[in-house]
Order: sequence, then C-alpha cells, then structure tokens
Amino acid sequence: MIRMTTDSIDPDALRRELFDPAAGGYCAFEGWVRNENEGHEVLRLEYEGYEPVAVAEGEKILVEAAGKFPYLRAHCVHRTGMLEIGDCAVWVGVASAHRDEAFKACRYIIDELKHRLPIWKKEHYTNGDSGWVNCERCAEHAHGG
Amino acid sequence: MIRMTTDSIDPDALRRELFDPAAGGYCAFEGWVRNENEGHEVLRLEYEGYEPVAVAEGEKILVEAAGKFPYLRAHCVHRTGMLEIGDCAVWVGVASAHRDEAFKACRYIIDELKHRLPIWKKEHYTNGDSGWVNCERCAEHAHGG
Amino acid sequence: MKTITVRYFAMFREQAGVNEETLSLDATTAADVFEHTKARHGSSEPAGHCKVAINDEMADWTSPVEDGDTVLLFPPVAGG
Amino acid sequence: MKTITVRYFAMFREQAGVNEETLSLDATTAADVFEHTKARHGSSEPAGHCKVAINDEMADWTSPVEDGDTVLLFPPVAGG
Repeated sequence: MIRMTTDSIDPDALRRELFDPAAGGYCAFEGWVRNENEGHEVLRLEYEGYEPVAVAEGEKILVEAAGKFPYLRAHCVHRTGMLEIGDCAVWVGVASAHRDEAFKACRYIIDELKHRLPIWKKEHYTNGDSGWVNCERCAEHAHGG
Repeated sequence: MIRMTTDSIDPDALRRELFDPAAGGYCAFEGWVRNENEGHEVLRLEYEGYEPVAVAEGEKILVEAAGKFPYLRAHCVHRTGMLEIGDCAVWVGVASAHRDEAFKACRYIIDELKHRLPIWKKEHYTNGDSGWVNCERCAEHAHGG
Repeated sequence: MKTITVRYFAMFREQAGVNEETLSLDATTAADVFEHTKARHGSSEPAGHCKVAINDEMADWTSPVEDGDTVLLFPPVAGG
Repeated sequence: MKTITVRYFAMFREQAGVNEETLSLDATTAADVFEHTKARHGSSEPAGHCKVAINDEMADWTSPVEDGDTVLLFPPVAGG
C-alpha cells in the first residue's frame, strides 16, 4: 500500500499495521526535513505531488520489490505540503521472515520512489530565497559531467 | 547508546531520541519473534544475555559503524526474558545526514550484534520441546560443510 | 491540429504561470508537446531529466498523443 | 594450581547444572579452562563456535588466565 497525505505521518501506527506472526525482521526508513542542503541553510520544505500517478507508480515499485526481495508486508506514505525541520516527509516500512529481505526491499522502495514518483520539493532558505530541488540522479549525472 | 532491558521495547519513544535537525535519513530495524524457525512451530522465545559484556561489545560495534558509515545518532536496545510471538526482541535506529549511511550503519550494527553479543535464545515449540538456537554464522558454517 | 490539455507541475508550473492550459497544436508525440511548451514558456530543461504522463499514465517522450489527450509535464522529481 | 571461577551461560549452564563454580586446576590459557570444563560436564561443543571473556572483558582462547580470574564461557550466540 502506498498513499499520500498532507497530515503528519505517524510511524508507530503505520508500523503496527505491518505486524505478522511470520515476520522476524522489520526495516523502516524515514526521510526527515533537515536544516541544510548543499551548503544552504534550509528553513522549511514544500512538497508537491501528483497523487494519481504517484500512487500508481508507487504500487508498481512495491510489486517490483516483492519480486526481488520477497517480503510479507510493506507500506509507504509520502507527505506533501509545507514541512518544518525534523518533520517526516516519507516513511517506508517492510516486514519479512528474515532481515535481509526487509533491508533490501526497504532500500529498493525508497531509492525507486525518490526518482520515479511525481513529487517535487522546494526549499525555503533562511535568506528568503527558495528553489526547487533537482532529482538525485540528475544531480549525480550533472556532477559526473 | 546500547542497553538491555526486560521491559517491552517502545520503538516510537526510542526513535524520538534520535531526532537531530541535521538528519535527513532515519533507518530502523526490529527483530520480531516469529512463529516458525527451520520448520519448527515456535510458541515463544526465551532470551538470556550477559549485560556487562553485551553493553561493552555493543558500544564497540556502534563506534565501528560510525567509523565506516558516519551517522549522527544511533541507539540499540535488546530485550531479554520470555517473549511472545510478535514481540520486539531487538531494536536498532540510526539517524544520519543522508539515507545511505543510515541504512548501512543500521545493517552493520544488527549483523555484528547478532553474532558478537553474549545473548542466547531458547525456542519453546508447540510440541512442548525447547532448544537453544545456534548462532547464524555457526549454522552457515555447518551447512556449508 | 490537435487539441491537447497540458498540465504543468512544480518548476514548470511556475515557468508557465498556469497549472493547465489547452493548446491547439501539431504534435505527434509527447516530445512534440514538450518542445512546444518549452518554446512557449521559455524553458530550457532537457527532456532527459523530465518525465511525462498521458491521461494519468506514465508515458515515454516517443508516445503518440491523440486529439483530446491530457499531457502531464513533470520536471526532475525529488521525493523523499 | 590456580583458583579459577567459571561462569556458564545458556546451554553451558544447563550442561553444567550450575551458574558458576570455583575450580582448582592447572591452566595456562582460557582454552585450558574450557577443555577442563568440557571434560567435567561432558560437553562436546567446539571452541571455534564459542566465545570467552575473562573478568568481563572479551578474550581469546589463547589469553592467559591468572589465579583468581573469573572465566565466562559463552556458547554460540544468537541475539536479535
């Protein structure tokens, strides 16, 4: 299950939904708004997403992850709107029989999600400026020449 | 920080202790008591640990992880005593600037912890039997010949 | 000429100054629509970093567009 | 002869039937203590899968033991 919300994310409630008596390992990832990006002091982050396509693409990613790293349950929630430092922007949780699949599926999901879902973030800096953040792979590509 | 407890683990409270305004990624792992091991139906698990050495060795592991995958904060709690199916036996949480270090440090910590800390588990099976579980690497070694 | 509704997101929306507009244009593929809007709004973002959806389905730049389609233009994404 | 206190854990405790005992024995290394207790309690666990601590510090099987030391014998561990 993947969903988008403008409410604050409740990791503990989400985690409980993944309980399964056959699960021996649980891995979660959270993306938090941090106070700095590439040398700029960040005040807050504004997330914009296009839900119909984000949810469809997210479901594909969960199915792909299950094919590669069979897990028992996985959920993902992405928040949009204006977020403050320390807020949880994205949460991914995976429960599986053993820890290897939980770690690998969780990592796969967050990595794919970050560069495939139509979600954008605008950083608001302490100096009053703001700017859209480019995707990681674009940045890597650009840095690589 | 690493600690051992006989109380139930509260992941949400532990997670809050890792908040850091410079943290952009948070990875957590939990080991849950599952209902099956190597074909045996498990009723409950009994954990025994030797705290003075477990804590000293755990602190070493956290320092090693910080050297390999610089993170901002990491905690670990291992529970001992009699645990039921679904109970959280061990929790590891890592907050770091970026997600790669959080995932890798978290994985390193749980992997090392599982084979270095003086902690043992005895499985109680539905048929009334019980047995000490051998360490993963011993089992791998034995299976490998 | 085809009637195509174009929806802009994030940076593209700010460049266009509108969320959405309906254009009459000669376009065979999604790339044609993108090039048209880039010229129209003075954007220089290379298509390689961007994504496109047609009628809420992820598509390729070579995907054909039909009269009445809605084309969604996604600038470089950065979730998480 | 040295006086060595041996503490047993998990499977070793069940095999020995005691948590701890104080032995008088000829032993130079931790391995000597381990072999002695194995013979004493009929255990066959290879040392390679086990760990040892001396006075609450992790040690090696080749670590020397002194009169008055406490040797902790750890069967194969399985945390998490």
